[in-house]
Order: sequence, then C-alpha cells, then structure tokens
Amino acid sequence: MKKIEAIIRKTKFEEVREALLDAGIEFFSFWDVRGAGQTREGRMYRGVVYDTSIIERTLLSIIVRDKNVEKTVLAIMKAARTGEIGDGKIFISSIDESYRIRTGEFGDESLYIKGKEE
Amino acid sequence: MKKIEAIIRKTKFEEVREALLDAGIEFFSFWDVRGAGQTREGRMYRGVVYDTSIIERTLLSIIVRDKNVEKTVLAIMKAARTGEIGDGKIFISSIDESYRIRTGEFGDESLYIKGKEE
Amino acid sequence: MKKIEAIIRKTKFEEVREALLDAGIEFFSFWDVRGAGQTREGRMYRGVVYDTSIIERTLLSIIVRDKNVEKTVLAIMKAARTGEIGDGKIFISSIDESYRIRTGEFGDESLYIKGKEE
Amino acid sequence: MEDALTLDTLAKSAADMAMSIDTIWVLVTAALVFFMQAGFAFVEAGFTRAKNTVNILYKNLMDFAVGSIVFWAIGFSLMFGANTAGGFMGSPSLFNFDIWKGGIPEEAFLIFQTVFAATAATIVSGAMAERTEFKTYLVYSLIISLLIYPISGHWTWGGGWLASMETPFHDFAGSTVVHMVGGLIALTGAIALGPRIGKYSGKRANAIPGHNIPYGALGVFILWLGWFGFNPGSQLAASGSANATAISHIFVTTNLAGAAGAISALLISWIRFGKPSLSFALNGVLAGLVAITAGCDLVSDLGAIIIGTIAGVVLVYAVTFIDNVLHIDDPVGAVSVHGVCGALGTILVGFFAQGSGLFYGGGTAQLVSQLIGVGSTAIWALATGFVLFKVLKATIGLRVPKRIEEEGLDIYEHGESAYN
Amino acid sequence: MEDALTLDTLAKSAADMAMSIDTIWVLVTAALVFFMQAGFAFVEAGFTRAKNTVNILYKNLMDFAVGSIVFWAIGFSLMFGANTAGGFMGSPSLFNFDIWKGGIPEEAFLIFQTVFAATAATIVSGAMAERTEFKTYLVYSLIISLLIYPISGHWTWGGGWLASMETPFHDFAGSTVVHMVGGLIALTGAIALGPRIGKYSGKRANAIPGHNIPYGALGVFILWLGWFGFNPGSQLAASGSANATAISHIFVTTNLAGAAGAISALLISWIRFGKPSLSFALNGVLAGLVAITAGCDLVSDLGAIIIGTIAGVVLVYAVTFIDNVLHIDDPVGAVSVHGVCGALGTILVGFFAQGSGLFYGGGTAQLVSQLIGVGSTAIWALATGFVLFKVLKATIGLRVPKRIEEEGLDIYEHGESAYN
Amino acid sequence: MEDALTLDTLAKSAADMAMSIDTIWVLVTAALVFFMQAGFAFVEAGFTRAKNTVNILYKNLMDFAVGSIVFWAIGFSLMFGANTAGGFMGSPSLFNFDIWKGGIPEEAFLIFQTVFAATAATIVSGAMAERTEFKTYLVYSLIISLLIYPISGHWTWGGGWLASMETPFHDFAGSTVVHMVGGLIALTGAIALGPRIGKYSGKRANAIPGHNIPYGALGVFILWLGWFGFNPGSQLAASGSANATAISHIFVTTNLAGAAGAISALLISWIRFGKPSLSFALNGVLAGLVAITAGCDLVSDLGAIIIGTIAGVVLVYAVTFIDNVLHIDDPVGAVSVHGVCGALGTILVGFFAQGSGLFYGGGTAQLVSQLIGVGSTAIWALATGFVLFKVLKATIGLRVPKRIEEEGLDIYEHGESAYN
Ligand SMILES: Nc1ncnc2c1ncn2[C@@H]1O[C@H](COP(=O)(O)OP(=O)(O)O)[C@@H](O)[C@H]1O
Ligand SMILES: Nc1ncnc2c1ncn2[C@@H]1O[C@H](COP(=O)(O)OP(=O)(O)O)[C@@H](O)[C@H]1O
Ligand SMILES: Nc1ncnc2c1ncn2[C@@H]1O[C@H](COP(=O)(O)OP(=O)(O)O)[C@@H](O)[C@H]1O
Repeated sequence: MKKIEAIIRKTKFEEVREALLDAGIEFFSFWDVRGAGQTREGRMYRGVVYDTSIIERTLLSIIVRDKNVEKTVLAIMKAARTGEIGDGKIFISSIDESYRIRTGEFGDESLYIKGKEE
Repeated sequence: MKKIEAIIRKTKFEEVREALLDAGIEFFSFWDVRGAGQTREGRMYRGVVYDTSIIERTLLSIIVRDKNVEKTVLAIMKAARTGEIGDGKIFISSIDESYRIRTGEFGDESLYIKGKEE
Repeated sequence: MKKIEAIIRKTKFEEVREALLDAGIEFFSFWDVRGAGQTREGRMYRGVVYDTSIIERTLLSIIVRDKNVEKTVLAIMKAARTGEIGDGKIFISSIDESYRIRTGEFGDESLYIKGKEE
Repeated sequence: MEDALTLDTLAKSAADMAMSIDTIWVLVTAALVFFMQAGFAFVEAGFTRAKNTVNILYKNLMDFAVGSIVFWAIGFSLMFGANTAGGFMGSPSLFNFDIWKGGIPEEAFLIFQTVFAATAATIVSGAMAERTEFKTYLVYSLIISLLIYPISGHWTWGGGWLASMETPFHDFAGSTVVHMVGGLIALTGAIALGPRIGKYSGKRANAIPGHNIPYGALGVFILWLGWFGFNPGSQLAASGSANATAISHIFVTTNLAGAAGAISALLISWIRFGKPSLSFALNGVLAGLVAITAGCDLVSDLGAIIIGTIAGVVLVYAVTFIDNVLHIDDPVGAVSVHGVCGALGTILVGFFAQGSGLFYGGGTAQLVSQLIGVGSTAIWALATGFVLFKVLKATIGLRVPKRIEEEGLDIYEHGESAYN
Repeated sequence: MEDALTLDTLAKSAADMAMSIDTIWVLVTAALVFFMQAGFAFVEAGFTRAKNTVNILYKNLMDFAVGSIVFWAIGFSLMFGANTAGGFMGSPSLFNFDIWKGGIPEEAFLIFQTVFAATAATIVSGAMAERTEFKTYLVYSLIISLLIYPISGHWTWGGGWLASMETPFHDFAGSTVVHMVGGLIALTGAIALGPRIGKYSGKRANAIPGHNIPYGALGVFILWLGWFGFNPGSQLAASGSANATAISHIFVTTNLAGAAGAISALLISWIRFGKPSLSFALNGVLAGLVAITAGCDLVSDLGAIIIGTIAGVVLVYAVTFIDNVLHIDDPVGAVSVHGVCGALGTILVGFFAQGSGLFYGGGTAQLVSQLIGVGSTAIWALATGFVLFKVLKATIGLRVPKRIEEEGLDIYEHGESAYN
Repeated sequence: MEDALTLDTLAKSAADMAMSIDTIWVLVTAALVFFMQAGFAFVEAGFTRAKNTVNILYKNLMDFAVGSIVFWAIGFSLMFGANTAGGFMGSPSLFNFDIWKGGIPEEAFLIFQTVFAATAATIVSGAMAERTEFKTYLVYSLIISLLIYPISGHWTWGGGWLASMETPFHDFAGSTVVHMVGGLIALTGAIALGPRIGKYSGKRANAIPGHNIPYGALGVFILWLGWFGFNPGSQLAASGSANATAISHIFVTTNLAGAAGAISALLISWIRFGKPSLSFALNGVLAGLVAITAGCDLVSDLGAIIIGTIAGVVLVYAVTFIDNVLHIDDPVGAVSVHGVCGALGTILVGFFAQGSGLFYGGGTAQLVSQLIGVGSTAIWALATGFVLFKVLKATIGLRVPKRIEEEGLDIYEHGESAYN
C-alpha cells in the first residue's frame, strides 16, 4: 500500500477529482494547505507590501494498493498540469497497514469494496 | 515509531479523544479534512444539484512508540465506529525520527514525558 | 528523500519560515492543525468550563533531499523553540518518490530548481 | 388647506399634522423592530454550530414571513377585536383592522403589532436550535402568531381582563406580553425536545461553543438598535410635548438598562468564572433591555439602571442554573434572557414605577397586579406551549433523527451548507 | 412665530410643519435606502466565492460613491429637468436642483433620488461577479448613473412621455424604473461576459455555491429593512391624513409581499427539489419586494400577498431557466430577481390596482400602459446595456484573464485577500 | 386641543408640533448614531486578527455601556453645565439635565449627546487593539466619557471659551470635538503601548492583515449610515423650512464627502501601490465623512466634494507615514482617519465655509478661530491622553504579557474564542 500525497492548485481540484474517478480511484481525503514555492504573489495591506510566496493549494491524500500507484499518479499529473510555475508536487510513501473502521477489514481489503472491484 | 493517521467522522471526535486518553495516548494533532468515499450527500445550490461525495471528516495524526500502536488502533476503532458507511480509515506508516522542539529530545523519548510514564 | 513534518506554534511561523529560507529551504506546504498535548488552556463558554488541551498549531510538511534533512531540522528547532511547554515536535519519515507536476521531473530533481542550486 | 382659513380648518390641519407625526414615529420604530429579526437571526446563528447555520437562519426568516401573514389574517383580530369570552380574547375576524381605533392609521398600528408578534415567535427558535424538524417549526410559528401570542396579548393590550383590573397590569412594551411569552414557550419547546446529543454526560454539562461570536455581537448591536424602536415606539405617539417628553425618557431608560445589564453581567461572570465572558455580557445587554421593557415609561433613570443591573446578575445565574442544574438545553439562553428577565422586569415595575411602585410609596396594588399579570400569562404560555409541542411531537414529529443531528441539519434538511 | 399671531402666520407655520414632516420622512427613508447598499454588498459577497469577496465588496462600495457624484453633477438634471426631445429626457444642466419643485427642500429630493439611482447601478454587479475587470466596472457604473438610468427614469418619474400618456404608466417606487432597468442591464452584462470558468460542462450547469450564506441572509434582512424606506419613502410626503394613511398602507403591502415571496419560494423549491432551500427563500423575499414596488400604493393587502406569491414562484423557475436552459451565468440571480420580477410586478399592477386594474373592473387601459412602460423601458435597458458592454469589451476590456479568474480577483486585482 | 379654540391655543399646539418634530428627528438620528457602535466594532474586528476578535468586540461593547452610565451621571453636566473656571468646563452636578434648555425635551438631548460621547470613546480601541489589558481599557473608557471628552466638548458646544470667541470656533457636528479628540487620545495610547510584537523589524514595517475584510466593509457601511444621523441630527431640529432645508443640505454634503473620500483614496492607492486597495477605500470613506463633519452645514456641495477628496488623499499618506516613518502601530488607522482628518476638516471650514470662509471672501477670522479651536483641543487631548496612559501604565498596567499577546487575548483574557 502506498500513500500518494498530491499538492495541487485549488482551482484544479474538480478536474483532478474527475480524473481520479475515471481512473477508478474513488477514495481519498483532501484539505486546504498553503504552499511556499517558486510562485510569488504580491499582497499588500494598507500600503505595506508583504512578499508572500504563500499560495492556496489543496492537498490530496490517497492511499492505494501498490498496483494502483501508477495510474493514480498519471491521472493527477495530467489533470493538474497547467505548465505554469506552481502546479505542485506528488509524493509517494509507504503505508504499513490500513484498517476500515466500519468493518475492521485491514490490508488491501480495506481499500476497495468487495464485489465492486475484483 | 509509527504514525497512525485516522480519518473519522467529525462528530465522533470527542469520543475518540476520550478513548485515546483512556488508552494513555495524550499527544496528537488533528485537523479538518474532506473525504471522498462511499457516502454521498446530495447538496443543492439554487436548483443545481451537485453530487458530492465530499464529507467533512477529522484527520488525527498520532505518532506513537511501536508498543502503543495496537492499543491506539483498537481505541480508535471502537470509539469511531457507527457501523454505517463513512466511518473512515486508519493508516499506519513508519517514522524514522522524532524530535521534541522544546528540549531537543529525540527518538522514543520525545514521545512521552519522563517520570509520568516508565 | 525525506519528509519532515514539524508541528509548531502558530505564532512562530514567520520566524521558522525565515530560518528555513536562510537555510536554503524554499519549498514547503503548511496548514493549521490543532494539537492535543501537555499544554492546557482553560476555555469557558457561558459558565461551562471546557477543559481543552486543544491548541492551534501550524503543521509544516517539507520534503527534502536526504542531505538537507539535518539543516532543516536544526533551523526549525532553533526558530520554533520558546522553551515553554507546547513548542511542538518534528517527525521524519521516508518518501519513496516525488514528482513535479509541471515538468514531470521526478526523484531528487523534482525538489530543487536546476541552475539555481548545483 | 385650500379651504378658507378659519380657526376650525387650522385646528383640523393641526390635528392632521399630529397624526402624521405619530404615524411617522410608529412606522420608523416599526422598521427598527423589524430589523430585530436580523438581530435574533445572528445571535442564534452565532451561538450555535456551523453545521446548523442555514437551518437557524431559515427558521428566523420564515417565522417572520409566516407570522406576518397569519397575524394579518386573523391574529390581529384576536388581539385587538372587541372583548369576547369575558376579556379572554378579541372577536376573531378576517383581515379586519378597523376594529381598532386610535390616533394613527390602522395599518400603521397593524404593522407595528405585526413586528411585535414576530418577535415573540422568533425568540423560540434559539432555545430549540440544532435539533428541531424544520416543518414542525413552521407549524409551531404559525400557531404562536395566530393564536397563542394574540390571545394573551389581548389580555393586556387589547382591552382584555388584565387591562380591566382595578389597578391594571402594566406592561408598557411587552416584557411579559412579548418576551416572557416567547421565553416560556421556548422553555416548553426545549423540554419537549430534550438536550442536543452530547450536551450532558450524566450530571455534567458540556460546553458546545457557538461557532461565530462576532455574529452574536452583531446580533446584539442590532437588537439594541431595534429596542430603540420597540420601547419608544410603543408610546404609539410623538405629537405634543407630553408624548415627546415620554419617548425621550423611554429612550434613555432603555439605553441605561441595557448598559447596566452589560456591566453587571460582565462583573458577575468575571467574579464567578475568573474571566470576563463576552457571551455573558452580550446576553446581559439583552437581559437589561428585556427587563426594562415593561416599565420603561414609568421608572426613573436610576430605576432603569437598577433594573438593568439586577437583570444582568439574574441572567448569569439563570443560564447556569438552567444548564447545570435543570439540565435543560437552551443553546442561546433564550429562556433566561426572555423568560426569566421578562418576568423579572415586569414584576420590578411594582417596585420601581414612579407613583404606583412600592418604593415610591404607591403601596402594593401595582405589585399585586404585576404578579397576577405575570402569573396568568406565564401559565397560559407554559400550558399552550406544553400542549402544542406534545401534539406536534405525537403527530409530525419534533426532533430530527440522530444521524441528521450529528451531521448537521443544513445538509440533510436543506441540502445547503452555510460555508463553502 | 415671533410675528403677530394671525390666521395667516399660523397657516404659514402649519405649512412649514407639513414640509418639515415630509422632509424628515424623506430623509429617514433615504437613509434606509442607502443602507440597501450594504444589503446588496452582502447578498452578493455571500453568494459568490471567497476568492472574489474583496472585489465584489469593492464594486458595491464604488458604484455608490461614483454614482453619488455623477448623479449629483448631471444625472439628476437628465432625470428631472424640463422635458426635452419630446419627453425623452430632461434638459441637462450641471448640479442644478431647483429645476425640481415640490413640497420638500430640493436637496432632500436629490438625496432620495441619489440612493435610488445607486440601487439600480449596484444590482448589476451581482450578475457580473467573479470575472469582471474592476476598472471596466467603474466605467460602467459611471455611465448607468449618469445616463442610462436617469433617461428612462425621466420617462416615468421626470414627467416624460410615459408619465404623459392618457393613462399614465404607473410605477410607484420603481419595479421597472429601478429594478428592471438594473436587472436587464445585468442580463446584457452577464451575456457579454460569458459564464464563469467551470460553470457549464457542455449542457450541464454546475453549482458554484456561495461561500457564506449567513452574509446572504444578512444582506436580505438589510434589504427588507431598506425596502421600508424604498416604497413608503416614495410617497415623498407624510403630512396630512391622506399621506399618513398611504405610507402606512404601503408599509403593509410591502411587508406582506416580501413574506409571501419567501413562503412561495420555500414551498416551490421544496416541491421541485425535495428540500427547502434557503438561498431560494432569500431570493423569494427579494422577488416579492421587487414585484410589489410598482403597485404598493394601489393594490390591496390581499393583492400584495398574491403578487408576492406569484413572484416567489416565478423567481424559482426564472433562476433555473436562465441557468439550466439559457446558460447565462448570473451568480446571484440578479436578472431573475430584479429583471424578471420587476417586469412582472409592474405588469401585475394592470390587474391588481384597486380602481384601474383589470380585476377591479378598471378595464385594460392601465394594463396596456403598464405593458408599454415595461416594454419600452426594457428595450432601452437592453439596448443601452448591449451597446455599453460591447464598447467596453472592445476598448478597455471586460473580463479578467483566465489565470486571474481561476486564482481569484482579490489577490491579483487588489492585492488583498478577504480572510487572513 | 380640548380647550376652546383661540389663536393662542392654536399657536401653542403649533409650537408643540414643532417640538415633536424636532424630538423625533433627534431621537431617530440618535438611534442611527448609536448603531455606529456596531460599525466601529466591525471595522476594528475585521482589521485585526482572529485571535483577538472577542476582545475587540468586547471593548467596543463595554465602552458604550460604561460611557452611557458615566456620561449620564456626571459627564453631561461637565459638558453642558453653566460655565465655570472661565468657560473651561461646565459646573458638575449629578444626573442633572435641566441645566440644558432647548427646543426638545432634555432627555432627547441627553441621549443624543450620550451616543456622541460614546463615539469619541470607541475610536480609541482600534488604535490600541490586540495588546491592551481589558481592565485597563475599561478604566480608560470610563475616564474619557467622564472627564476628557466632556470638558473639551464644553469649550465648543457647552458655551465654553471657544464658543465665546468673537468669531466662534465652528465645529458643527464634531470633526474636532468628537473625532479628533478620539483620534489623538488613540495616538497617545498607541505610543504608550508600543507596537504589536512582530509589527516592525528594525526599520521595516510588516503587514499584519486584518482577518475579515467583509467585517470591515460592513462596519463602514454601518458607519456611513450612522453619519446620516451624526451630521444632520446635530442640527437638533427639523421643524420649519429653515431647519428642513438645513438638514437636507447636510445630508447631501455628508454623502458627497464620503463618496469623494472613497474615490480619491481609491485612486491614490492605485497610483501609489499599483493596485486599488479596498482597505484604503474603506478608510477613505471614513476620512471624507470625518472631514466634512465640522462644516457640513456651511460648505457648498462642491466644497464637500473637495473636502472629501482632500481627506481621502491625506488619509493614504497619513496611514503610511504613521506606519512606515513614525513607526506607531495603529492597527485600524484610527489616528489617521479620526485624528488627522478630523483636524484637517475642521481647519478647512476656514476656507470653505460659505460666507465666513477664506475662499468666499470671508477673510481669515474664521480660519484663525478654527486653528485656535483645533490647536487647543489637540493639546488638551494629547496632554490628558498622555497623562492618563502614563498613570495607567504605572498602576494597573497597560499591556498584556508577551505570551498572551502572541497566543491571542481571546483565550487568555476571556477564555472564549471567536470562531469554533
Ligand atoms: N519540497 C516540498 N515540500 C512540500 N511542499 C512542496 C515542496 N515543493 C513544492 N511544494 C508545494 O507545491 C507548490 C507548488 O510548487 P512550486 O515550486 O511553486 O511550483 P513548481 O513545482 O511548478 O515549480 C508549493 O506552493 C508547495 O505547496
Ligand atoms: N484510500 C483512501 N485514502 C484516503 N482517504 C480515504 C481512503 N479511503 C477512505 N478515505 C477517507 O475515509 C472516509 C470514509 O470512507 P468511506 O469509504 O466513505 O466509508 P467506509 O470506510 O465506511 O466504507 C472518506 O470520506 C475519506 O475521507
Ligand atoms: N505524538 C504526537 N503525535 C502528533 N502530534 C503531536 C505528538 N506529540 C505532540 N504533538 C503536537 O505537538 C504539540 C506540542 O506538544 P506538547 O506536548 O504540548 O509540548 P512539548 O512537546 O513542548 O512537551 C501538541 O499540541 C501536538 O499538536
């Protein structure tokens, strides 16, 4: 099992979600983050400019079975790209164990719905 | 050291927190996330339904010593379960190192208070 | 590649950000979390005290190349410390892979700007 | 004024001017009282959780809309129609306003009374917040504006039996008629519903903090503003030096009582809980304003300050008593603010009324009348509220299912969330 | 009053008093109408996304500021100057207000008309929200207050051709003159701009929920309050029993129509979509208020309720039709609320006006005049709006670049974010 | 009117009507001015950080509550009592209002003056936001309403020495008496406190953006509304054609100056900083309104526009000068808006007053009087403010501990957080 964390533009969320659904990835969590990176947006407050590299981004956290890593990454890559600085990053790490709270299922089983997918 | 990430119903937070305290887990961080999963709540805005699987959840991030993983998972499992779709997931991964900023302690030591627990 | 997660006081964010910049770390994401820990702040609502250990913190998530882990940790440690209970924690874990969405670069390359740093 | 000038035409035009002045006064103050709907909506939205915000705003909007129509259609006649059933109510008639005669056009009087009726209705939503079925609330609010409020209102303001006592019951602008009625029906509603999930763990009351205190503060500022319509407007006249002096005095007593309520609630909460609590001070303002409403015309400035101060203190104890001891879950403190302080303020008229009050050598006659008025109206409100909610519970249901309450009424009942 | 007392001096002072009463009335109601600016600002801010909140608030602030100055400078004379071009407009003159004669000081009339002009202007910002260049909006708002609104306003209120018809066009407080004009210019603006990115995927309309529904509710409460200035204030007088009775009646019809609009929009949205929607009920209030504005003086109370009810129903269908079928992106429903319901309410005067209305045996004369008034004003608004936005698009540009729209106008256009 | 009709009874009743009209006017405008408290609260809450929101709202609430009581008790007499100490102050007496004689009931005058006093007091909280001890603030606000404001107020409005100069100092509605006094005490407070932690790094000023700009906008709209009470209400009369004309004119000049202030602040901030800043435009409105307050009765419409424009420009430069050069930390710009533009507007009366102003051929007499009035009042405000905060600092302490300031005053001082 892998955890895929994607930091994307807030405005790209809907597209990424649809791309993930198309790729068969239906489960994930996400939240708003702010990112420091190459993009700079000048803000100003009452005449004082505050240089800020602080941009609103959405972080998606998706735990998938190993076999699904590639298609997930590809789906995100395609949907989230604008080609301009600030498109974001995808990070992959290992998950040791996973449980579904409702049923107590664990391991890969906890990551898909039996019957829905082989 | 392991990181336990639990995605639970927002409404179950208080119960989970108490269950964790009972289990001796006093340190954790949490934040609001939204989750895409099996539950669907129909929302509507000015006559346009927007199918959304987007549900408010709380993500708990708990770093514990290896020996505490099991009881933590069990505590969450029990307190967060309603049996209805949407109860959430628990994911476990490995942490390489941990530091307490205040003292500079690291490793397991940084995860408990000396004197309070043996 | 390592992921460095630092949970710090909200009020220390600016200082930490500057310390990271000074250390050459320009990329990271962050968001607000709440933390349960040793500090307790009594809140009261209409005469009912609610004991809460729930404190606002900022979580920084920084993915860096292995060679940068140490200086990152040191920078945070120094900038975020007040010496009082509640200064927070730093956790380090491994990242298997990283992609830059804009260019498709992956691995270490995705973590720095070619030309800017050797 | 195109007629030949005579003393009579001039007198007629002077009378006309007086009527215009009174009408302007009543309409402007009616507009201010209308705005109190926004005040209530924001107090209640602020002091409850974000997941029920659409619901609470919706209830506040609709009780005014529904109330406006039914009070216009029938309620008004029940309140101001000719005595029937021995002064128990006015004779009902359909959208009929010339049953009332006064110095202003009947529709000016109607709109002023409409916004008052709506105030009584809207008080209840706060105590029943975060767990009441939306459709049940609509029915409730229809019935209070149609029947419950107009009937007891008739007793005092419609020439009914309380107004016909030897020493008439004195409730100038509605501490009892409006606020206590609303507050006590709120009490029966809160009891009928039971507490929100998670509010009490055994004997322990848990805090469920409001999600947006600035909304609460905005609401209180708006309500305070509205009270400058509520009380001075109840004079229903501004023409002539007696009226002008009266409304000026009412303005001052109203303001002083609100200010005193804030200060005393601040101090008491500071002393009792170690920290000055804004939510108590905000409620303290309302407590002072509710309490002065009955006697704002009769008490002295100093009397107003004392009444406001007492109300602020009582408020803090009432809230914690109802919550911690009675374990009745009233999310915004409506029962304490409107029910308790409404009754309190009305009774205090018996002590502080200049002339008839006990402290001014007026003997106990006024006090007794006040107690009769408060007592009988309280019984009416409690009894009808009790029956109403009992019936609603048994028929269309009162409370939303557990799951909906937990996840929030906004999404499940309305399909909308307040913040996106 | 220091002169010797005679019948004449007394009559003079009575006339003076009448003028004072009227002036107070107009100024107080003007203040209420001014406050509608805050109402519009919050409705629009609440029903759009957080990333454009500074921008939408800014537009609402500036259209009032700019409008105040240009209407004062020239607009007023175009609207109320002596007929020129055959009743098509008033003779222009620079800050000249004694061209108007009436029972109140000319500056009282000026300020009342200024806040009305600003209302027409501000309606447009909602329909064009979240994608319009700021500087273009400033130019637009200058031109509507300077030219478009005053000229068609002259037709009806300035003694122009619509007012001079045999059966004069009746638009008491501006369902057509103010709201429909604003709503239809909004329509041309929304069309000229095209929909927001992501609003339509092929034939499917996507929901883009407003970021803060409480702001929307606050806005509607403020607007409702403001309407108690808008309609009763348009009587421009309160002295004498006829005026006092009239403003009281207008108060009541205004309130009943708003209430009825809320109820019918609630019920229709409940039936159509399975859940009662707050955003529709809020718009329903406005629909009812807009619709009653033309005939609030002439229709009966019951007529007001019927008009409000119809408006609430029509509103729900208009919003979904414009969105789902026409695919015109109007983020806050300004076209439906102000354009559609403004026209509707004006036409319904032809049916419901007591005396001249079809349902009251008045024949079709009034109805025909209403249709002429609505039709001609609609053509004017659509045509000028169309040309205006065409020209602006071709010159300084109408729409912000894609990137800015996606990331939000607040940061890119203003360098400020609404929430920090 | 039940007496036999004679010319005298009619004249008497006409005088009574005039008094009623004036009373209504003063009370309604007092209610509007009261509402400015909400405006200030939301401007200040919006322009500061979320962690101090409860605290700032609390301060705004309590300074009104405390001020209402102490101004009623003693402040009023210090301001309007018979000259004592050579016109330096009124003779103090306890809740005594018949020391004042005028055309309206004394309590109408009292409440109008009370809300004015509270305005002066509340201005200060903004400049001292986010770091001041709550209890110290309570003491400060008691003293300003009890002593500082009434005494300098007496000079100008209580018949004191500034009013008795040959060419009396002209400050119609309080640019100096209310706003500059508040703004300069705010200055001494901000200096005594020192900047917020993190506001300045060496020579560099850092931005600490307000947490909720919509609150700021709401506040400004409410304040603008309130100003329609503040200025026209200061006429204290509406009866008779002279008064009616005067209040209409004041309405117009007030509005034009606010509008002009918004536009010029918008343009200047656009030119200076490359982007049009909403926070400056909002402050620009207030700058224009503050500046016109002194001369709103005397200047022409065009004069009002010019004064508003100048104020908007000066505001932008004052804010950045105080912040970047003087390094005085005034989170909401209270010193610039009220202090600087208050003084500015008062002095400009010497130029723009129709009749007595320099630009109207009135010579320099008025200008000199204005300078004397502004100068002496400024010295008073600065000196008393300086001493007051010095004493408070040395005794009960002025500033919260570092830790509390960092983590937020809401939780540590009040145990409540604004958002949950
Ligand atoms: N090493 C990192 N650790 C955590 N977040 C990162 C890292 N690098 C980038 N991000 C996130 O991705 C966002 C976009 O990165 P940025 O460098 O601006 O664009 P690009 O990847 O297109 O060069 C940043 O705002 C930040 O939130
Ligand atoms: N693979 C996943 N990765 C990240 N988050 C997940 C994943 N699966 C589930 N979640 C989170 O858990 C929540 C509940 O999951 P859901 O599938 O609705 O219920 P259940 O686990 O009871 O079948 C989701 O809303 C989502 O936030
Ligand atoms: N084991 C943990 N897992 C997740 N978060 C933690 C953990 N321990 C501490 N934290 C976070 O760090 C914050 C500070 O920790 P705390 O124990 O209060 O202070 P200190 O580390 O100085 O003793 C907590 O509020 C919490 O957010």
